[in-house]
Amino acid sequence: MSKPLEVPTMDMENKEVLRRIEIGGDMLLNMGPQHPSTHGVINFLVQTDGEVMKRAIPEVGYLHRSLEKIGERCTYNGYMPYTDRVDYIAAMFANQGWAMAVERLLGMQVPRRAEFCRVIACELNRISSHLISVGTMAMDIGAVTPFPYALREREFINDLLEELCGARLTYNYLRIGGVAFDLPSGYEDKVSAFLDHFEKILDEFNRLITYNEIFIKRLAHLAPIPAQMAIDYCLVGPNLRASGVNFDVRKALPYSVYPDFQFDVPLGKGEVGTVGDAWDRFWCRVEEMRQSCRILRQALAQLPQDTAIMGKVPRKIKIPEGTEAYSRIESARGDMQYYVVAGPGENAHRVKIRTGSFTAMGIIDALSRGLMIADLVALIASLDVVAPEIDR
Amino acid sequence: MAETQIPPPQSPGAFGAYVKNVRDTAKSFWEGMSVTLSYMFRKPITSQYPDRMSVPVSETIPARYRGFLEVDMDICTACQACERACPISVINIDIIKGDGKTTPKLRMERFDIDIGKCMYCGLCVEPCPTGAIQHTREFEGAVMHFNNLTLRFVPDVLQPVVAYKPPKGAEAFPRQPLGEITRKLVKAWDAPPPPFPSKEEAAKADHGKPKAAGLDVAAMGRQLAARALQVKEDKPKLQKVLEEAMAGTDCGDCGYPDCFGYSNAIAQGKDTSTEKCAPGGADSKAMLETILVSLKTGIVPGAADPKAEAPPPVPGAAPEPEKPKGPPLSQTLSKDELYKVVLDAMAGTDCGDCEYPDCDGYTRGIVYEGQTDLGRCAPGGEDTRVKLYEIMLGTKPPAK
Amino acid sequence: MTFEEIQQRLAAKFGERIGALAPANKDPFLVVPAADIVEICRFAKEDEALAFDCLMNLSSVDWPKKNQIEVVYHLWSYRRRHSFILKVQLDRAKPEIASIESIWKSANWLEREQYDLMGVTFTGHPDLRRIMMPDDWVGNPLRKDYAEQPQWHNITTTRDNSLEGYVRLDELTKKAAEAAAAAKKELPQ
Amino acid sequence: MQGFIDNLIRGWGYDPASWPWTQFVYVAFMGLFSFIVINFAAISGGIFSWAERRIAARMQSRVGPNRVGPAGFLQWIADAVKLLFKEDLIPAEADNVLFRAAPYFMMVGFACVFVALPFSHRLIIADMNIGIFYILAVTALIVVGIIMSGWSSNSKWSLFGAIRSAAQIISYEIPAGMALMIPVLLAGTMSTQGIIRAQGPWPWQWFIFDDPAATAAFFIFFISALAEGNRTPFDLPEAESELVSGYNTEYSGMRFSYFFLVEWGNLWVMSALAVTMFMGGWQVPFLPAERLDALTGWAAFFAEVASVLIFALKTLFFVFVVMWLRWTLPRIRVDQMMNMCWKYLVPASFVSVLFVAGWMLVVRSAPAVGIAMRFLLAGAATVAVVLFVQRVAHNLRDTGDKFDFTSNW
Repeated sequence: MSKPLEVPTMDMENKEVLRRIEIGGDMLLNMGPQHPSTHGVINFLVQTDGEVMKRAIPEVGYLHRSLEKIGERCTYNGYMPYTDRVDYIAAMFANQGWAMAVERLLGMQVPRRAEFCRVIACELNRISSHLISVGTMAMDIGAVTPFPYALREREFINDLLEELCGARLTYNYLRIGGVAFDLPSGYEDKVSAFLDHFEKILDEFNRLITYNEIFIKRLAHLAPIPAQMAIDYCLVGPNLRASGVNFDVRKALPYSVYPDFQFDVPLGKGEVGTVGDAWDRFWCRVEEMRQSCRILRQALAQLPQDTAIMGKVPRKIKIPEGTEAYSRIESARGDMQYYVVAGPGENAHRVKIRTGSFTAMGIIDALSRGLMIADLVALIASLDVVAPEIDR
Repeated sequence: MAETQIPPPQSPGAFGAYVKNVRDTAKSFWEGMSVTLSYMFRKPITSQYPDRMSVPVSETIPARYRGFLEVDMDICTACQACERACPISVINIDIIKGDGKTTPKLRMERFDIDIGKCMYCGLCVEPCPTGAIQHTREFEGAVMHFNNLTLRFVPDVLQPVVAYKPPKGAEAFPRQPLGEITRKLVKAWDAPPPPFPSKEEAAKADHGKPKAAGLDVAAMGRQLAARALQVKEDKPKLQKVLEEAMAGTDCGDCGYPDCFGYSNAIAQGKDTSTEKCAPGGADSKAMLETILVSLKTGIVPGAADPKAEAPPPVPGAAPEPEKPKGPPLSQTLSKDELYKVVLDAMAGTDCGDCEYPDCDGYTRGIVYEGQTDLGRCAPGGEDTRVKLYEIMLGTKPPAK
Repeated sequence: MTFEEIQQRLAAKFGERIGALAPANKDPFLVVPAADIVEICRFAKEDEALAFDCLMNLSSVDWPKKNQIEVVYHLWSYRRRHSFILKVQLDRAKPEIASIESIWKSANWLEREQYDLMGVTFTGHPDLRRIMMPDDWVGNPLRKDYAEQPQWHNITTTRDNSLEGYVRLDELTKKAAEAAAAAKKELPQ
Repeated sequence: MQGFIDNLIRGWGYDPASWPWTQFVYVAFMGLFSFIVINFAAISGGIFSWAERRIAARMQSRVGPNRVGPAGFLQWIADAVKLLFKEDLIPAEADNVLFRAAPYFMMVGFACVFVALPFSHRLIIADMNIGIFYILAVTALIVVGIIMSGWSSNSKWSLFGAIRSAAQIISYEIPAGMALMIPVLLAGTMSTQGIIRAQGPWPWQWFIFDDPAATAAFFIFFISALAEGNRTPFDLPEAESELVSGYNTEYSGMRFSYFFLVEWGNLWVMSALAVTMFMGGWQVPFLPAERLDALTGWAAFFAEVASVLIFALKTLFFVFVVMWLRWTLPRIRVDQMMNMCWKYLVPASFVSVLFVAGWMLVVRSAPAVGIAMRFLLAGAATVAVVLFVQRVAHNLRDTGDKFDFTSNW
């Protein structure tokens, strides 16, 4: 390991320091915070020798809204719209994580139909989140066309979710103990019509970009993450499964009504490069979209007919101080975990949200040694890192 | 870490790899190019908003769309449930209380929603008893000045709007078609900003939430207590008097579907707590207590003999005269009467904050099982604690 | 393995330094002394039966009443599919604990976040810098007694709320109306 | 063009050789023709930028600019005027002289190519006998302009873009040069008109189908031309996702419009060169070159119009193919780009030149083999096109959409 780079302090007045730093002939580049391919506001301090990078140090915190501090001020139901903002591309999962954490605190049961509504909304949101991740990754490698195709499909999902809960991005659809609205009439056929269309679009997407030779040459063997390193850095979700670790919270620690559905967990097989390289992460996300379609079809088929969508919850939720609960769900970016300690009266004492992107950022520094700048862009895209989730 | 991780270049020496590379490239280009060319001959997905739309955009928006908020003031009961539900306090309602005779009982001087700060989460629409506040499907609200983004549903502050009194057991509440009010209120995009006085100017005009004029809580309480005494046996009439002491907004915060339910429960003696009326706040609590005390002791407190039984300390009112040192109620009353008084002193919200399942459990703990910690009723807070010490020990509670 | 078995295994190895399993009405946790956190974590990782190969979550809770800061370690084992919670109670004035970055690499960023937001210093951490707040920020936001500084490099942290503006505006219009009414009343004598 | 001016002078009753004013007339005409050609280059650059945005939009299932003028056709004029009025920023620490000069170097490099590019049977500025050699030499000037702009912007990212682009253009000159040797070999002359005259109007008479190596040479030339024009998959210098916009990041206003013009004008140059060399240029069917020369009066005029149309159609087809490639393929990495040039294109172009030389000897001794090979290759090409059209139709139906080329423009 080379000597850790002494990072110049960010004193704003003396900007000269940052620009004139020359470390043994290397160039110090500031990639970000406004940069088209950092997926939100992140800054990379890149020490390069020409094209090849010696080291890329991520700097985060530009999007820090301190959601955990707000959690201590809001009532339990009042905090739900804030959880949408933890990861606004996959907001439904953050809602579900928070709802499950508080339901564990209250020790209450959610009616079966509400669980189905949650699963349907979450799986649709997983597809739309993966579409953005896959679309932006293709655009970062240079292929612009797959991005509008992905966004077009995402628009159909946005319309479906808008019809279900009234918002396209920050849904605030779940409530403690159930869901806010029931499925509108005729919703099932709209969703199944979308699914039929979408699976064909997936095949077309694979033909266009996944198996494109330049795409493969750019991503195969790029930053392969061995399984042990992935576990050590606590990578989760598609990043972990691409390295061959068979762990999906929906299967390993089943929650909600997932045990009733059959679906398999795509694992990285190193089809075009080594196991756990950027292409595998890309492929895992494409396959997961297909599996989500399977889950959605089964959820629509087994939808219970009773109309209870809300469990018995007191109007003002008060939980005895000091009780704590830990909930884990399989978000689009992996294992999202809520650690909630109840406080006096109506609000929590401490909320800690552990998201997939945060630990994925931790690994970039180690992986970036020796990559080229174009590869750093591809690596960030393949880890599907989203700024709001890192900074919270 | 391997120093350089540039992928191993294919060895072109092997002629097979060379040809395979070229063939793979050609095949994948063939596939990719055919897909993009096929899109040349398909209808693009873009709907060309705003002018070349086949169907006007408001039809394409689903019914549950959460656009700008709209309050139909004709059916708004001024219960401020929406203001309390909003996590970022974007709604600002100012209430003027009246005595119901000369001035209407409840008027709204201001009902502002700052749609610039609103996050359209829909939490305010749920608790509204009459569905006055709704999300419209309006979203075109661009304005030049940030302060124009506040919708003012009370048009003129000098003519406050009278709160709506929903008829008993009414299910549907007539309202104007959704969106009309908001569309009128959203200003033209180039409207000039409102002439906000700066903080200093406002300070000169002794700015601050004015004390609601026109309602003397203690006096009204005594009046209602007197009327309650005359109709002591006739439960429905008693219920009417009790309901007058409440805010009358049927907001359901007290746990009963509407004000009738709560006042009827008190009239029948099932519910002795006087604090459940959240919109009524301190005023209606003080009035209800004077009525209950007068019903119990048979004389209107303070009307005939000011010293005999001063009303229990009303928070915020003038400091009441020092109570004569009688034995605390816990010795004088029987267990079940004591039970009723202690339960009456609690918040009655069954919140379970006191580690007892509900208020009834906590009261039984104090009265029967000798629970000594009297400060556990979180929602009741300070004044419940004062009352419990008053009843059980007859002394002032130690400072928190 | 269930929580009790894990606790017994740890107690067998570390004897009296391991406390009893405290139930927190949902997930029982184990309070361990701050001094030998590194030793316990290394054992938890290397021991075959426990095999906690992943530090899932590292958070800290501020208890001003108990004048304590609790650092909470959530461990997870991918091989054994079981989880465990370790808690360490530190003095609130100067929270200080050894870094376990050498055992699990994910601790690197998690510890930096707690250093930045709660003020817990992790000795032996290779790169202990603020992660969320700017380097010259004062105070630790997640502490209960944290007051936000009014401005940072003369960027204000507060914004005038337009609702208050309208309240002030209404006051003036009411004052004006009353003045007009009063003036009209004297005029007719 | 010189013959045309001499006839004109004789028409005025003077002998061009001895008349003292001949040189001035030459200069005047040169000014006139260069004015016409540069305007043509600018306008075609602008129209291509509008066309590319519309085609790219249609391929991405969107609409593209359709509000300024009929179908948005005047969009490029609006852009040009906007660029003219934009403030012309020069970064504080930029190297003033180089920063200002860079765009003009690029313009010069780009405009000079038009001298030797034919437009139709008679319309060519100077049918030099060293046409191809001149074109290759002049395109190298663009590299100088790019390096200048990248270096003088004094920003690390622009420097990255400039160095990448320099490496790319210089290394792809070699395969491009070698690939162009093959038409020169087949036609025996380096003059562009001569090369076109050596081909016939019908596909099997074009050099592309002369022999397999010539077809390979066409692809090698086309790929190298893409690289020299900084077009996808070689748009590394202004890789949006990494370098934001490479060497022309710091430019704005009029200076930026020169870069903009050169990039899109290059499309015409690249396609015109490919059509001239390999696809038979302006050859009009049923009218071989000799009969075309002999025509006079209105017949000559209509023949001329026909040859301009044919040349323009073929060139526009290739312009469409270049745009189509841009909106399908991802971007190559820098080392893969160099790897591809030196390990794939350069050896392939050398082999194909040798093959063509050998092939010409074979054809001289047995012409039947030559003709058979031409028809074989032309047939293979048509089969490939038919298969491709079927594949496109299949893609269209596979996702359940209908053929619709008329709505939502």
